[in-house]
Amino acid sequence: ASPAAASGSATVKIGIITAESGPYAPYGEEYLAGLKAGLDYLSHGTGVIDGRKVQLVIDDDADSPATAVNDAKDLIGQGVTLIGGTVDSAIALQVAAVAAQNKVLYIAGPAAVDQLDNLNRYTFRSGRESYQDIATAGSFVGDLTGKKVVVLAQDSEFGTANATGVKAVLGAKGASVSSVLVPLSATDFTPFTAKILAAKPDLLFVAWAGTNANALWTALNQQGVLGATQVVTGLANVATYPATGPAGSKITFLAHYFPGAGAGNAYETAMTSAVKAAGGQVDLFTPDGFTAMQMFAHAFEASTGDVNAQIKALEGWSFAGVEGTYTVRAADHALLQPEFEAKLTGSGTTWTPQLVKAVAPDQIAPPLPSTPAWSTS
Amino acid sequence: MSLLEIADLRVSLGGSAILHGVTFDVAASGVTALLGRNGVGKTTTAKAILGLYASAGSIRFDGRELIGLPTYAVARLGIGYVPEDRGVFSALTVAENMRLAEPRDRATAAYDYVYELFPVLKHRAAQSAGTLSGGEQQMLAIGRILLRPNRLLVVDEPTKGLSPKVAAEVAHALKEVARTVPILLIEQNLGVVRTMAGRSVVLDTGRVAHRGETRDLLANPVLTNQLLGVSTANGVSS
Amino acid sequence: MTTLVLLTATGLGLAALYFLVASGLSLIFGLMDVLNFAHGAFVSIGGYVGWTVADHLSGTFGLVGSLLAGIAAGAAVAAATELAVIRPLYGRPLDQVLATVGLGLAIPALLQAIWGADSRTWLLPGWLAGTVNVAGAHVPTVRFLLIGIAVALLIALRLLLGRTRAGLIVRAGVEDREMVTALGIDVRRANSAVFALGGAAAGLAGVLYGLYQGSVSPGDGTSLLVFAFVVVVLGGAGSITGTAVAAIAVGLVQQYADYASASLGDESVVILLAAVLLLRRRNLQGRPA
Amino acid sequence: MVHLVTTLRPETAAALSLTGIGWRVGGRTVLEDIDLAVRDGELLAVIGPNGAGKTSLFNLVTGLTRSSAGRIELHGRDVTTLPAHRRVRHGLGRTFQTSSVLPGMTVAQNAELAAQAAISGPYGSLKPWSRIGARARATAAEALERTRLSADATRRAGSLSHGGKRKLELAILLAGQASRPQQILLLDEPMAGMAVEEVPELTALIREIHASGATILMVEHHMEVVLGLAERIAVLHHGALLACDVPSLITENPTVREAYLGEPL
Amino acid sequence: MTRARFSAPPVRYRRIWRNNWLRALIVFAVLYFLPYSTISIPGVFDGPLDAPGVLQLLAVCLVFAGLAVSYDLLFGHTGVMSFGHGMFVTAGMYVTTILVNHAGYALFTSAALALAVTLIASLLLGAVALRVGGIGFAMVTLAFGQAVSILVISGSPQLTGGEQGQTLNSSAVPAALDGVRNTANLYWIALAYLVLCAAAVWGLTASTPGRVMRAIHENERRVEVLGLNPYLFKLLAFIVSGLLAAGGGIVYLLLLGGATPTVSTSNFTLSLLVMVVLGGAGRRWGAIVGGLVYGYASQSLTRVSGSSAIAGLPGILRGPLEQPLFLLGAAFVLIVFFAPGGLAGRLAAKTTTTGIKEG
Ligand SMILES: Nc1ncnc2c1ncn2[C@@H]1O[C@H](COP(=O)(O)OP(=O)(O)OP(=O)(O)O)[C@@H](O)[C@H]1O
Ligand SMILES: Nc1ncnc2c1ncn2[C@@H]1O[C@H](COP(=O)(O)OP(=O)(O)OP(=O)(O)O)[C@@H](O)[C@H]1O
Ligand SMILES: [Mg+2]
Ligand SMILES: [Mg+2]
Repeated sequence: ASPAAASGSATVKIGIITAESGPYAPYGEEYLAGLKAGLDYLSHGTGVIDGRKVQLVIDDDADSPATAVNDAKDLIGQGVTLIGGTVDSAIALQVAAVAAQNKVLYIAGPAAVDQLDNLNRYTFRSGRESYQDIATAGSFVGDLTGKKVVVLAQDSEFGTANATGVKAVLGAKGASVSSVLVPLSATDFTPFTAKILAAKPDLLFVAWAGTNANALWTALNQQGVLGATQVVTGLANVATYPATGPAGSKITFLAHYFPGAGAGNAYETAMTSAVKAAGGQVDLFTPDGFTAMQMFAHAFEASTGDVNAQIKALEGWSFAGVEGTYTVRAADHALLQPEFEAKLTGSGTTWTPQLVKAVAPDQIAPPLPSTPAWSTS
Repeated sequence: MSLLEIADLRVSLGGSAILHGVTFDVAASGVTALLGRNGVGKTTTAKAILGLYASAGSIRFDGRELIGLPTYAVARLGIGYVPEDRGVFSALTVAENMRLAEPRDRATAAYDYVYELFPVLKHRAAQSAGTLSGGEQQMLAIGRILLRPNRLLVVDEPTKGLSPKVAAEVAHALKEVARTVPILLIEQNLGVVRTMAGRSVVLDTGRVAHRGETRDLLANPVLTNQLLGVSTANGVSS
Repeated sequence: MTTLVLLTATGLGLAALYFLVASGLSLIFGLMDVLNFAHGAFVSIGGYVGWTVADHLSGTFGLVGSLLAGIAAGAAVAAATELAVIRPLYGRPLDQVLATVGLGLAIPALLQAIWGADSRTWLLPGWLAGTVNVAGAHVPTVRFLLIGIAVALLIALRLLLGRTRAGLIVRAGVEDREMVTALGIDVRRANSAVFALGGAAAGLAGVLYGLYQGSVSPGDGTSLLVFAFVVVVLGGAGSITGTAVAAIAVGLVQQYADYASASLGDESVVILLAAVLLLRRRNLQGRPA
Repeated sequence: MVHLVTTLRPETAAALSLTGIGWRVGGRTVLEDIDLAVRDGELLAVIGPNGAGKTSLFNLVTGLTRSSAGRIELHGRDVTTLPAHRRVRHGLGRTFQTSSVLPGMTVAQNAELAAQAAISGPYGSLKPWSRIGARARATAAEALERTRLSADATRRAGSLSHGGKRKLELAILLAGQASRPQQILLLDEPMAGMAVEEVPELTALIREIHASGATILMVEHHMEVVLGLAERIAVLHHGALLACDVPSLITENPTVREAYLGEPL
Repeated sequence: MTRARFSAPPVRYRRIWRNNWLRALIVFAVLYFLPYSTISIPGVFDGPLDAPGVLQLLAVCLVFAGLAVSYDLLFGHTGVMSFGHGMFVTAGMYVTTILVNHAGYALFTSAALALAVTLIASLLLGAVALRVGGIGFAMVTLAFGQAVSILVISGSPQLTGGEQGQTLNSSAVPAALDGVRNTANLYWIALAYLVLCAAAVWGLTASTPGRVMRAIHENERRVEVLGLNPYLFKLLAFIVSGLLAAGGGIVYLLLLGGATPTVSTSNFTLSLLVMVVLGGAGRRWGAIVGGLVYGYASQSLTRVSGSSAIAGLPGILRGPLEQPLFLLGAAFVLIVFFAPGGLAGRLAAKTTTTGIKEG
């Protein structure tokens, strides 16, 4: 950990555990940039919010659960009661457990796994979840009754979760959903394109977390899948635009966020300028950081010591932010938020996303849990 | 005059001193036998000459200091080595073993000579050396060295494991070779030593205990008894 | 039918990729008995160097350039490794492994530090980006490039090892370095040569993997390493032809299995490996003496 | 277990009997149709030109390689299909032509392991070292004593001189077989590379072992030793059993003279 | 690699045995009392030794050390190289988790069952795999290891949680183990595990079968001709090390509060190999030292790489140094050069010097 020099009664420590090295480093950096931008914005550049000096203690989890848990315990041991971050859903779940054990507030992000909702009283999230992505995709197509939908995903928890998610969401709209799963070890994707074509879908939903996205899109393009059916997928961070670019014109993107998605609202402009000032670039997960800081601030403005008060303050809190209006749903701590439909325009290796339309939070709100994980007292 | 001059050669292995100051010469022609009981340091001496063990003192070959030279450089000076454990490459075929040893300019004459001496090497050319019989391996070790244009041969127990007949043949062959190429011969079989005659050096626990004409040594029961521990003058023959 | 053709063709492409990576590994392991865990890193280096070249000069010219650059880079890095890390550790096989593991960790991290964690897109020259119609199947042109080069490499290596003394020297060196040097041979030079050769193959593989994927990322080579090991073992270390056969087997099996079912696709290779090894009990006992 | 063997053994049976033994490998016939019966307590020398198949024969008998034809019996029980380690329990022991010791362990530990293997019975049972250690050490010490290696007991076996390793081979054999009844020992060129002075001593040692009741097969090129020790001599030639008879007759045999002895030096 | 020979100096059992127990006693006693001390070693640990973060870190180091010891029994002492050791750690971790979370068994019952499962699995696998020798065996185990890994990651996500792993039902975790304030207890459990491993392996290697194992490492054929069946002793080593590994998996599970698929990857097994070699294969203290060092490095290099000292450096230097893996890799290479034959050997300064030159 690297605690800044300043400390004392008038400071609040916020512990951040996220990837600064390893494959997820870029996302971690995006998040941190947003976080700092948020602090800058909320403290009007002073670093002091509500009369308290905010001190960020940032730990690199290097995408290892062991390190993350160790960091969490270390932070808690140091008396930190506000913890945030992590890209990797696996790690987020582990940290959430530690937070609950020790009754400290944890605001996860950008980890997208649905289980972070309704997990425990102490865990919140500052980003979107897979369900909302899927629901967004669902909102693109009109009447789905009798339509064939195919999900292309990796044969992993993330992939299968998406597949089941799509079944639930679009199946409810009368679509018949099947899935084509890709082994994690696969480097050649032609077999799967063949399968997809054989299925003759009306809509192809691509849920891709893995690397080698290029190879995937090239294959889909070369084998004529993109021509044969409507294809929907999530718009990843800026660096991947060139990968999806060539096929981009034929794809409808659902976007958690991309630069400009906020249509230049106050928060977005503030965030953008702050990040630019810091020599960075706004990207997919920058808002998650910004939002996290908003939530932290709201929490410790309610109380610095009493976690229950903080939870109370956050539960049901609705606020304006980078992407639009957010609501922390009291029942399961899901973060209701807008998502976007976008398309890529450009050529070569330079592509820019264009906003097609924003999708309202309630339109894509995840269903309430049948059995609450805790009793809201 | 002498081709190889070893002076005050000292070697220690695994922390213990093995050779404490060995001094002897190898004449420019004929055979010089290096004799001694088991474990006195014969092989160590040979390996030191080849630069396989780090050593102190001086080893001058044709006036050139060998100590400090890497082994391949020593070998390139024309010193051929037949190690005690034969050192055949078991993973390679007989032919490949020989190809490794042969000089750049492939001497077919040499091949003919070797094949004549050890026909088995020809018949087993394609067999992997590791599966050769002990004696066959010994033949390969000797044969492949004879392919090279040597100026000095260091031969460590060449007749070990050879049938009496072949042992005799090898002895005579080496004697032939010795006419043109001087040989430093380490040998336990006194019969062979006698055939080759020449001079001999006897080691005892890392020191030279005796130098002189082989004939005289073997003719002297007292000496042989004291140095080699054999009572009868005409020692043990195979 | 077309599907079968497609699967087979692309399967062979995959096989070519595996062969490219495994051949260098097999060379170094088979001849020098060094299990080189840095091989994957060499591949990645080749990839990035190649990508950098292609990034500056586009088109076919750039393609050739990046291939050459990749080979050169791979060879250079490997040679350096042999000189600085492997050579001082001869006779200490465990330490050699540890050192290569270290490099295997450090190099990708280094690449990430230089080029970032995000994969870099590799724009193929037009003629390579398309597909070739084989009996109705659209086989990506790149695959043919890979197959072609793999075959060329196979032939080249066969000739090199079959005809040259170097292969012989190194093989002998693994068994008994002292005796080889006692035959007046400087075994170290041969070793460097072989290591560099293996590295060159790795570099080439790196570039081609980049083309194959249309991108490069730091972990590329390492991710292929397990498959490479499998191929090497199946083919028998040091046997180039064996490696080729094994690569084809693995490539096709994996491709077909992937099509059959995802979970099967993942397991197929390891099942193949276990089966083959257990059935043809290769036990490395000493020779009768 | 060991006792069973003794009681079950039919008195008539030869210690070792080979019937129609053949070994083909790599398209070559190394051994062909060997019939040989070694009497209990006999000392049989096996001679023959290099490459005749002597070591191969030993490998077949010890089970390191499997014969492609024929039947091997130890004390009347068929062991043709048994793995090497099972045959040892019928009293079989051997030395190797090229010394095969445990280079990283001390000379003493080499012998101790052999002793332990013999003491702790079939599966090298898991008896605690504290129980068998003392015995093993004693046996080992004795074996080293008899082979004059006591002085080197604490040295790494790998650091022994060639002759030293040859002696250790014998020591291991002694320690390993000490506690086994009706031993059958195969010695592959015990004298190779031994200093002349050692030869008489080792000869004496082998005679001693033999006198203690062991059946011995010995491959040796050292004719003086062979003639000094052997009760019978078997001659292998091109993988076939050329002759098997008392020394005097063998040395007369013209083929043996021509193919094997040649002109003695 | 399978030809690896390490020239351990001659061992005179009784004496070394005794004072080694003494040494062990001291070392473990010190480790036992660590959580009571409030000393802080700046630069090494941030915070005093009794700080939860520090204890957690140390606990993980101890588990790694134990796992390394278990692997060394197979690799260093018997000369059998397995690339599938991680699968036993996985077995311990996942069987326990699944039984607790999905079958609702108590933690200890589940752990016991996990060990039972491992026992059977290692017996079967060993019986089959040990029929192939050398690198062949390494690859068969690699294959099975991979198979298990794939099973855990994409076999049945709802059961294993796939690549996300699965947090252990906190309700099943005894109160004495949950929460940061109880980290010391976890630390002691980890320590106990290490002691167990050390005792087991040291005891075994000094025992009758242990000597055979080492002999197999040296010259398998010789052992066979002595009338011992190498196969059985290898199998014994394989099973024991497998069981110890599973135990490690369970302790690790407690430390993390959940199961993680990382332990099933071939990289994890590789890291065990690294620990052993790092410390010195087949050496009494080798695996322990290696495990501790590796554990510490792999966890706290992120601190170094993230430290302000490095952030201050010029770009060319900073880039790589900010990558913990780079530091780790570089460290290995350096250690190999400065501590031939492993750190333990260095510490004991027992590196045997032969006069043999490189040709
Ligand atoms: N690597 C080593 N470490 C320690 N001592 C060694 C080593 N190699 C050999 N020795 C010792 O050095 C001495 C000389 O060995 P050397 O092999 O030269 O004997 P030798 O005269 O060749 O005996 P032999 O006739 O049995 O071959 C022996 O006592 C041997 O034990
Ligand atoms: N695996 C094998 N493949 C081919 N030939 C073999 C194999 N093993 C042994 N041979 C051949 O069988 C013959 C007998 O070998 P063996 O070692 O038994 O001879 P030997 O009688 O012991 O000779 P020596 O007295 O030289 O030790 C040799 O010619 C050898 O080349
Ligand atoms: Mg010698
Ligand atoms: Mg023989």
